[in-house]
Amino acid sequence: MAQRVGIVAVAQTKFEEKPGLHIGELLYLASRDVMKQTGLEFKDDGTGIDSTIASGYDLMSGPGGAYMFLGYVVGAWQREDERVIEDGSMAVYYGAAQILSGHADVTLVVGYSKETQVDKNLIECLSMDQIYQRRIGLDFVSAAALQAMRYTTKYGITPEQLARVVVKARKNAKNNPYAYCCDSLTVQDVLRSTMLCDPIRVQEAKPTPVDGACALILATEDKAKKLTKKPVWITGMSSCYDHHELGYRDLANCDSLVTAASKAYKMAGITNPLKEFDVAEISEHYSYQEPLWCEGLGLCGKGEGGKLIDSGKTEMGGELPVNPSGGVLSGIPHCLAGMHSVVECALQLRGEAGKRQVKGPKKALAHGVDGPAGQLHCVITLEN
Amino acid sequence: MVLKKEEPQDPSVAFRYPRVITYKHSLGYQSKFAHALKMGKIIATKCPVDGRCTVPPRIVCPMHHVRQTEWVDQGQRGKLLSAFKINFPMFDSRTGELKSWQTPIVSIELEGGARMDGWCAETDTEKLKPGMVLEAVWRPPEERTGRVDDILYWKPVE
Amino acid sequence: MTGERIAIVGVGQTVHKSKRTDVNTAELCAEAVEAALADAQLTIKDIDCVILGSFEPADGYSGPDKWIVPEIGCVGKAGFEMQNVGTTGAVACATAFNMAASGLFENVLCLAWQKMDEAAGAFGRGGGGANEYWTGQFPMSPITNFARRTYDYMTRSGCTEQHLAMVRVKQDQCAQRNKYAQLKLGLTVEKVMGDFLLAWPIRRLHMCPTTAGSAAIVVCPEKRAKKVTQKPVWVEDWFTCHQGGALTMAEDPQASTLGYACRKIYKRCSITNPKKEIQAWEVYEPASTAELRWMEEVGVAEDYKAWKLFEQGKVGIEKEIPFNPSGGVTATNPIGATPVVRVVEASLQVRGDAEEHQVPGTINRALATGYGGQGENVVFLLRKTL
Amino acid sequence: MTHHDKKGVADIPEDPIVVEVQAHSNFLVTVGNTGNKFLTEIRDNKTLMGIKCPTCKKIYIPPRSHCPTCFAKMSEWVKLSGKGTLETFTIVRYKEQYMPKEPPYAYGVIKLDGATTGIVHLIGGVDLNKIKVGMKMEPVFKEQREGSILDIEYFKPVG
Repeated sequence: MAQRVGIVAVAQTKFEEKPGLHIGELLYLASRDVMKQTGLEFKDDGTGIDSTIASGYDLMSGPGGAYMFLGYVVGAWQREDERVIEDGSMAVYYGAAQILSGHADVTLVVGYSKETQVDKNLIECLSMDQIYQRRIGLDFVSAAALQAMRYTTKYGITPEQLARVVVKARKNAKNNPYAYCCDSLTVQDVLRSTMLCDPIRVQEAKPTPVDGACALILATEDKAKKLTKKPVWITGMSSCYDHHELGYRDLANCDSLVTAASKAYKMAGITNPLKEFDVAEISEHYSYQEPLWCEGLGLCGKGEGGKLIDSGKTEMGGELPVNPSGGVLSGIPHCLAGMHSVVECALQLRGEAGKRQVKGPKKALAHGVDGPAGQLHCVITLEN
Repeated sequence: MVLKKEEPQDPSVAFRYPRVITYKHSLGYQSKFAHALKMGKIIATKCPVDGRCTVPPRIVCPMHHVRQTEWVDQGQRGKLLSAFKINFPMFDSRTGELKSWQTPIVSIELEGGARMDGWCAETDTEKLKPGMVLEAVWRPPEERTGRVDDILYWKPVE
Repeated sequence: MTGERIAIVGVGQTVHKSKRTDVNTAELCAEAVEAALADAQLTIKDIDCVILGSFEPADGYSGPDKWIVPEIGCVGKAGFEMQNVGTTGAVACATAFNMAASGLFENVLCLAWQKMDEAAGAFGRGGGGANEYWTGQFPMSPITNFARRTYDYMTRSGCTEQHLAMVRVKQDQCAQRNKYAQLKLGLTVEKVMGDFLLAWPIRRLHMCPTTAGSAAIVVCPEKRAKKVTQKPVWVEDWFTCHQGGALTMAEDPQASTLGYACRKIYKRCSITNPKKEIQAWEVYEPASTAELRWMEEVGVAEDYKAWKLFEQGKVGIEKEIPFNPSGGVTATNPIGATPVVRVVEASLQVRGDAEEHQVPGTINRALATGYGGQGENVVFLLRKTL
Repeated sequence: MTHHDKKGVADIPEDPIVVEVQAHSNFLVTVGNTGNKFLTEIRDNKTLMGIKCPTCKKIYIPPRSHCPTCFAKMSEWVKLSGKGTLETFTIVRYKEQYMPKEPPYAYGVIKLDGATTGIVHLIGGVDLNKIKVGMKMEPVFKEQREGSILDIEYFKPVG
C-alpha cells in the first residue's frame, strides 16, 4: 500500500441479549466511545470525522430501509454516511480504502447487530439463491454442516479436535469482559451436546441470539500520529468471492480465503504467517472453521488444521494465539464478527487487551467471513 | 406456483415466494414515548442546544449530535401545516392488507413545537387551511397499543 | 484528493423494460456487465474488484451479491456489496471510485440492478425499518412524500398544475430519443393533466415507473485509464450527502441535502457559475415535479422560480438548460440501478456518445445525482479533461 | 398555550417495550430461460441437464447462463444420467419455517457423473444413519411435477 492507514481508536459493547436497547442506542454506545477516546466530533470542515461507514444487515434490523432512520445517530446529517451490507471486516476494508483514496482523512466505522429481533437463520436462508438452494430450504447452518462433513471426512479431522476449538474459545472468553459465553466446557461436554446439523453440535455453533456493536476510527498516517500515541496500522487487506452453489466448490478447500490472504500478505510483505503474526482473530461461526480457515490463511498446510489444534500452537501462550478474545464461538453477533476481529487485534497491538493480552505482539491477523460456507472472505493484517 | 405447461423453452418458469419475517423490535429509549401514547399523551425529545422538539423521539439531536434526554409534553392540539388526500390503496401496517384511505393526511405543528403526521376527520381538503387548530382524538384507553395510531385522527377545533 | 485520479472507462446498461421474463435477476445484471466491458473493450479477466449495490428490500434477498457475483464471472475477485436505500447505486459508484482511487486496484467494476417486476410483494411496504414502530404506522410512500413536497412547492412558488405537466412532457420528449428508456408515451400537457390523480397534485404519470434493468460502470486509476480508452470520463469529485432520518417530511416538507451537497462540491471544485460551468445534468427526480426544486437546488434556477423556465421553454436537450436529457427517472426507474444510470448517462454526455439525446456542443462537465430516503442526495461531477 | 407538563412527563414509565411486527412478502421469482430449460427438462422428461462453458469446458449443474469464472455465455446443454457420488451430507435436526419437510432429514452434495460440479439436494430413501460419503446416488422424481427443483423429491442410494 502506498501509505498506511491508522486505527486510532476502537470500541465494543458487551455482547449479550439486550432487549431493552434500541438498535440506535447500540450505535450510540460504540460510536460515542471512540469519539470520546479521540476527542473527535462530526465536522464538515476537515477537523473532525469526515465520513461514516456502517455495516449491518438490513433485513436483520427491520423489514427494509432500516438504516434510513439510524444514520443520524452516527452523524449522517448532511455528511458522508455509507453502508456495507457484509460482515464488518468489509466495512473496515472499505473505510481504509476510502482513506487511501484521499476522499476522507478520518472515518468512523461502526457495526451493529441485533439478533434478538429476528430469526437469524431465516435471514441467512434469504441469502441463498431463490431458484435452487433456497427452495430446498438450505441456510447457513446446513451449508456449514455440509462443508464440515466434507472437510472432516476428506482430511480425517476428529470430533475431539473440533471440540477442543470450542473449549479453547470459551476458556479464552473467560478473560474477556465483553464476551457473551465463557462457561467451563470440557471436550466431553461439547461431544455430548445435542446434534444440531451433523456433524455440528449445538455447542460447536455460534451462540445466538446476541446483540452488540463495535466502532473504530480510521485515519491517514499523519492524522493518526497526531490523534493517538498508539496507532495501529493496517498493512494489508483484501476480500475474495467464491462460488455460491455449494456443489460448484470443493467444500474441503477455501479457495477464496487463500486468494484473499495471499493478496493481503503480499501487500504487508508477510511470507511466513505462522511465524510473523503474533496474534490472530479469526471469524469461526462453527468449530470446524478454525482449522479450515487456518489452512486457508496459510498458518498450516492443507488438511493439517487438526494437527495445528493438537499442537497447542494456537492456544494462549502458543506460537500464534488464535482468538484470545474467545472469538465468535463465545458469542459475537452475526455480521459483526469480522469487525470484532479487527477491534480485538487493535487492542492486542496497543497492549490494552487486559487479561487476554498476548505478550508484546507486533503483527496481528484479522479475518471476517460472509455468505454460505465461507463464500466471501476478508483478510486484514495489522501492525503496531 | 404459476407454471404454464406450454413450450418447454419459451415461457419462463416463475413462482411466488411467500415469506413472513417476525421482528421483535426493541423500542429502547422510545419506550417512554409508547407508554405516553397509551396514556393519551404525545411527548417529544428536546435538543439541549437549540431546544428543538422531535417526534419520533431521537437518541441524539441529528444536527448537534448531543444526547437528548429531556422529554417534553406536546399537548393535545396543533397547528395545521398541510393536508392532502391519497386516492390509491396502500398497505395498512396493522393488518398487512391493501386499504383505501378516505381521510386526508395532515402535518401538524404541536403546541410543544414538534411536527408530526396524522389523519384528519375533515375529509374536505378545501376546508383545511394552514394555520387552523386541530385536536387529537384518541382511541379508548383499553384499545391503545402504544403505537402512533392510538391517535385515531385530528379534528378541527370549532 | 491525495489518492489517484480516476476515470470511468466503460459504461453499460440494459434496455429498460417494465417486465423481463426471459432472465432472472443475476442474468439481468450480466447484461449490463457485458455492455460495460464491451464499451471499455476489456474482458472480465481485467477486472480486479467488483462493487455491487443492492436495494435489498425489493430484492427479497439478504446479500444478493453472493448469488450475483458468480453470474458476472467474478468468482475469485475482491469486492463487497453496498446498500443505502434509494441512493444505493450512487453509494456503489462512490465506493467503486474510492476503491479505484485507493491505488489498490486497476479496474473496478460497479454494478447495480433492480427487477421490479418481481418485487411487487416486497418486504418494505411503505417505510418500515428499525423505526417501523414510527414510520410503518402511516401509509407513507414516495407518492405521499412527493405529493407533500410538490404541494408545498406550489404554495411557495405560485406554479400551477399546468407547469407540473410541462415538466413531465419535457421528460417524455427526452425519453423518446433515448433507446434505453422505458416509458416513451408521446405526452401532451392535456394528457398529463387528465391522468389519474394519485395524491393531489401528483398524477400517475408524474411518478417514476417500476423497471427491470441494470447498469454497470468500469472505473480505473489515471495511468490505467489512459491506456484503456481514448475517451476517459474523469471523476472530478463526489459527495454522498445523507441525513439518516434526521428530518421527517412532517418536520420539513422540502427536506433535501441536494443544495447543501452542491454548494459544498462546487466550492471544492471552484465552480462559481454552475449554469455555465456544467453543461449536462442527470439529476435523480423520483417524481417529475421534483425536478423544479432540484433545478433550484443545483443552482440553475433561482429559488422557487424554476417553473418559469418551463413556461419560457428554456429546458430541453437543445435548449438553454439541458436537464435530464435521458428522460430521467420518471421514464426509467430500476431503483437500485437508477443512480448508476444517471452516472452512465452523464458519462455518455461527456464523451459525446449519447447519440439521439446528446446535448449539442462540448460537454466539459456533467453533474449526476442519486436520491434516496427523505431527501438524501449523492452528487457526482464528471469531466471531459482533467 | 404551551403547557410544559413536567410532572406529567416524569410520571410516564420508561420500562423497555419489545414490539412484535410481522413483515409479509410475496416475491415473484423469475427463473429465466436458462433455468427454465433446466427445470422443464426435469418436469417433462425427468432428465438432468448440465450446461457447458465454451472456454473452460466445465459442465455446471444447476445451470447458470454465464461461466462463474470466465464470464463466457453458456448455451451448450449436456444430458446427464442423473447418477452421481455423494460428496458430503448433513442431517438437519433443528426446525425452521422455510424447511421443505419435518426434521430430521438430510441434505447432500451429489457430484454428478459427466458434470464438473455437484448439486445440493435432499437425500432420502435410506435410513439417515446409513448415509455414507462416497455412496452412488440417483434422483427420485415426484409424480406431480411443476417445474421446480423440488420436482426431484430427493436423491437416493443406487440399488
